[in-house]
Amino acid sequence: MRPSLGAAFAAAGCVLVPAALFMVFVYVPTEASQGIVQRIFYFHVPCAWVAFLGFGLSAVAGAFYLFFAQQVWDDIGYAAAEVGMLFCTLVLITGSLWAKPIWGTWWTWDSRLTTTFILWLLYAGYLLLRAMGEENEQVARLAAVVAIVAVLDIPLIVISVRLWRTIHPAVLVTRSGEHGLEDPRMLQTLAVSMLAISALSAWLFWLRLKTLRAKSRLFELRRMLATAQAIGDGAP
Amino acid sequence: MLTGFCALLHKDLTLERRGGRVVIELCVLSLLVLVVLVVAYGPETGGRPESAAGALWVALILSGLPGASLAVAAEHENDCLTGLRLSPLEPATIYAAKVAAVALSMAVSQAATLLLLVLFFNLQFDLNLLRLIPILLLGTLGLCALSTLLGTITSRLRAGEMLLALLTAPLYVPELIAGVKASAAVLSGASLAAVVLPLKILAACDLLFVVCGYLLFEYLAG
Amino acid sequence: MNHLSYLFAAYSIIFVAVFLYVILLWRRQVRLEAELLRLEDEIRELARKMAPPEDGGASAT
Amino acid sequence: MTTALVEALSLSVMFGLRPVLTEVNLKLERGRAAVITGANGAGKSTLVHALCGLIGLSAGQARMFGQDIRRLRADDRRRVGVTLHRSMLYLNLTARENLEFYAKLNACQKPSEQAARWLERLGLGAVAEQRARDLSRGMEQRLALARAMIGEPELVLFDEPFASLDRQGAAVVGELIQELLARGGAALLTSHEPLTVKGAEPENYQLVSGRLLPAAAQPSRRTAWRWMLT
Repeated sequence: MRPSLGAAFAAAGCVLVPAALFMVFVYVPTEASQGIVQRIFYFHVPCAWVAFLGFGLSAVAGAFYLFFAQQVWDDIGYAAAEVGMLFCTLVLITGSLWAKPIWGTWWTWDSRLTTTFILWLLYAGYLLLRAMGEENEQVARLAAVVAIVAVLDIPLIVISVRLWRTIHPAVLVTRSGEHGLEDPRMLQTLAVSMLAISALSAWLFWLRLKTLRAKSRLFELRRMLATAQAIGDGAP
Repeated sequence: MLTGFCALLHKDLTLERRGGRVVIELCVLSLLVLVVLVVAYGPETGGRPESAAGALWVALILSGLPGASLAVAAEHENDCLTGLRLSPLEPATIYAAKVAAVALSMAVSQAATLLLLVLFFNLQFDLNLLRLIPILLLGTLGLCALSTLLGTITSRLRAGEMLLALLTAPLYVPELIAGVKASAAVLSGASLAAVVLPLKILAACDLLFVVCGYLLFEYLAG
Repeated sequence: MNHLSYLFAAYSIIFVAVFLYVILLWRRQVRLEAELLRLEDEIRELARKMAPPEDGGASAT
Repeated sequence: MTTALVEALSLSVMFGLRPVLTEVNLKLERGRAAVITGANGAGKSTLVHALCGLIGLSAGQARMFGQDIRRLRADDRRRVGVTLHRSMLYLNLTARENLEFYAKLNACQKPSEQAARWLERLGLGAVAEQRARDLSRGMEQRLALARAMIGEPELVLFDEPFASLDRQGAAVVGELIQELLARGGAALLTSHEPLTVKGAEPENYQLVSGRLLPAAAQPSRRTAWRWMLT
């Protein structure tokens, strides 16, 4: 079997994910003020990063699809949105699990949380459209438009929600412009898990894209067969 | 281009005058939403300006979505949209005229809603209410721009109206936040300074949605 | 301040979710590929049957 | 003058899995008319839709006035008149209002005069103030034809123009087409039965399962198969 990009992502994931887990659970020191729950952070942040990346890719692919009308862009947009949605869900769940012991509540309508939740809702709508609408060009184009508008909407949501207080910790970039991780091992752990989740999500994206490409190919073949049969019927 | 826009708008207004159902549907839905919210709030919470502002915007969005899909669906009735696409008009002109028509019908229902709001929530009839008008107009424009754009396709689908609501409502959230904030400030008699930022957000969203619609409509009309 | 259960819950949910997603995709892929193979065979079969190239004279286009 | 007014280059259309049009080639020059006959479902309406750029092509190209249909400029679109199966009239507008509206869209100089003229021309004077909803099928068809003609097009594509017209209506449409051809226009008509156009020698085609053939030809099974497999 020839080596493929997907296999490379899978291999990178196989190495990096255990490494990241080892660093999270064994290597990194426990943070002083939050205790052990703080270790959720090392996967929470990469998940958020990957979710945003997925949604962004989905919007870009949507624009390309509208412009070039090639099926492959539609497939890329769909796959990216779905993987983005998976990690966005994980961000919300891990965030809640961190918030319960630290803030004493699962959920609060804080600006950062609200923004993320609305993002989740936007793409929930997108995926529902994909699932409920028919599988045709029109729905694909509408999905592309939704992805594009949704991405443009994000900065606006961020601005409008800024009007509220935020209690979400700003760890990576604090007010003074530095990162808030006092021990260098924490930064190393974050970097490794960032790579691990990126590789994992790239692999998932690649897998999903493969099923979508297979589906498109299947559709093409069915079309060819239908053409053949129609010609057979039409001939005397 | 302007003649085309005027012709389309004139056509929509004639149709609406002649037994169109959009304005009536919008008014009835707004009325229902207001009544439901007044009952649900109860006398205590219902007395606060924030509640009134929230009710106003819930009425706006809940009546606006079906209203817009009704207006867009009218264009599919006898394949009229195809007729428009065959005409020399640019898709963007068709979009602009449709948004204007939907926004006009919503503005009418909004006037009625405002009147009912004052009655139901025991507000003061004074000039202060006039300050709500620009806020509401901005909010209406944004909602119309979004729902007309997305409604063009969803109104042809099976679960179209639900999908339209699912797609539009989250996109509309920034306007909703800003609009409720601004309306609450106005109703509680706060100074103008409190309204400036929400108004800016509303205007920015409107601009974004209108530009998106203007650029993307031609891909959806096809 | 020992909230180990939250930590484990978070990490297990991540990996369970990813695992389930992979299983889902894998099953879908297997099904699609079987269908693809079947269709490709069918087309090849048709092509073989119709292969004898002989110009009928009448143009179809 | 040599550019074709409307042209299809190996145009193919698929609806989902169903091939509706396959490798259609067609060229219509000034002063020419084409009549396309075919059974129901043979793809006549789809061909008209595809030529107007209303549906996506799975292969090939549709051209009007020498330009790709998707990039047709606004003032060239004014030179085309189309009727389709559905009349594209606003049911709650009167016949006159419908015509005036479409006249304005086509940037006619005097919309109301144009509308009055075409109402008269197609014998709709008596029903001018009736809503399109209340018109009979034949009257609606006449109004749809007036709608297509109101921009004084050079090229008309009429899908089943005679379907529900009486003899008098058909005669009027025949005259319209004759005039159009005389002033150097072109007409493409579809019909489920062979028809003649007075004063013109139309090119006759038939559509069989989505393939356009000369009216006399018989499709060859082998040729079609070979096309499919390459």
